Amino acid sequence: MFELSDKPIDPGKLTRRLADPRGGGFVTFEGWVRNHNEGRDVCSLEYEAYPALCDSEAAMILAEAKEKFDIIGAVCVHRAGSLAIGDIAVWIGVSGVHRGPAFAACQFIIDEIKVRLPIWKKEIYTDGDSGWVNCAHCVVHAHG
Amino acid sequence: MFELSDKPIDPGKLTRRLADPRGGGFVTFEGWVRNHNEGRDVCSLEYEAYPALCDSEAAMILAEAKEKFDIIGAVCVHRAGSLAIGDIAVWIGVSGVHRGPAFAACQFIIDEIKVRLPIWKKEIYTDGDSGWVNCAHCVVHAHG
Amino acid sequence: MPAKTIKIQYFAVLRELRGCSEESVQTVASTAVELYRELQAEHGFQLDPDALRLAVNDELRDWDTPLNDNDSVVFIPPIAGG
Amino acid sequence: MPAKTIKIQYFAVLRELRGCSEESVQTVASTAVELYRELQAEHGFQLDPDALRLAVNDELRDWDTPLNDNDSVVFIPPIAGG
Repeated sequence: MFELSDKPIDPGKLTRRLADPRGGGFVTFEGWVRNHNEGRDVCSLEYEAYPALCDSEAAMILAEAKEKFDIIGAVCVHRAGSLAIGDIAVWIGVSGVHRGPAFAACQFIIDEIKVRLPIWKKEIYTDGDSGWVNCAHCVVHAHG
Repeated sequence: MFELSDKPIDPGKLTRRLADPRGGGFVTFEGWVRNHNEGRDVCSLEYEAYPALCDSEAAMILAEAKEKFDIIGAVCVHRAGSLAIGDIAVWIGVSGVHRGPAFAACQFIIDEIKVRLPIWKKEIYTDGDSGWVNCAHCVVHAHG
Repeated sequence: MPAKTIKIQYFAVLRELRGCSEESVQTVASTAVELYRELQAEHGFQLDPDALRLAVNDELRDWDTPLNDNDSVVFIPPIAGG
Repeated sequence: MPAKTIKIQYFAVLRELRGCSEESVQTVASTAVELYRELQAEHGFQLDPDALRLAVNDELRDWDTPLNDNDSVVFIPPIAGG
């Protein structure tokens, strides 16, 4: 299950969705908003998403994870909107009978999410400047 | 930080201990009590621990994790006493600036915990029988 | 070649450069890359197609995908989720 | 050789076999393995030292560790945490 959410992520609630009496190992990944990136002090973030393609890509990633790894369930939620330092930007939970596949699947999902989901991140810096992450050259050209 | 706990584990509370504005990736592992093991239906579990050696071994494991991997913080809590199916038997949380070391450290810690912490698990089966896990031969000898 | 109506959604840096999230355009472009070249010429987008990915009707597509009337198009700037 | 007082804690399967969690014994055993052999003979423990680990004064030790008066000893059955 994947969800784009405008509201704060509640790990406890999401974990309960994955509860399963067969489950022996449960691995989660939380991406937190850091106070720095590439040497600059970050004050807050804006996430913007392309919802329709996020949904279909994420569904494909979760299906691939279930095919590759011996897991029971997997859930991923990604935030959209304004986030502060320490907020959870993305949450992934994977349950399995054994822990090895749960760890591997959780890493696979976050790795794929990062390169495949059409989500953009604008960093607002403490010096008042801001910029789209991974798009430094776009901005330079735009001003050029 | 390591703790042996007689009470249910609260992941939300433990996560807050690891909150850090530098943190970008946070990985957790939860070991859940499964309803089966080695082909037998499990009804509940009793965990027994040797507290003094658990504390010193766990402190060593966490220190080794911090030395081997570029992480910010790591917490581990293990239950003692009676547990039901679905209960959290062990919780590990690792925060890092980046996710790779957080995943690696979390896996390292649970792998080491499993082989080094003096904790024993007695399974109570649905057929009324019970047994110490990893100690089938002890029981056979004891009855022999 | 008859003009087609294409719906375009803009996200992130392209939304800011274009100054809107969505528009409908009339075009005779036969492929997505031709449409992008037209928009570049009109709005001065400096991003090369190599830096972008393309979705047509909410599915990832190659740049030489032919466009049909009423297609919906998104030019996807470099992503940074997670 | 003078007798020493050794405190023994029992856990898990050994606690059940011995029927108690803790006892003090008087022994002339000079090493932990000698003490374990005495207890085996007395209580019929069928577990071989190879299947156990040893802690003396709450630290992991080799079986040939010499015992001193008032040492605290734990024979550690196969573990299964996590």
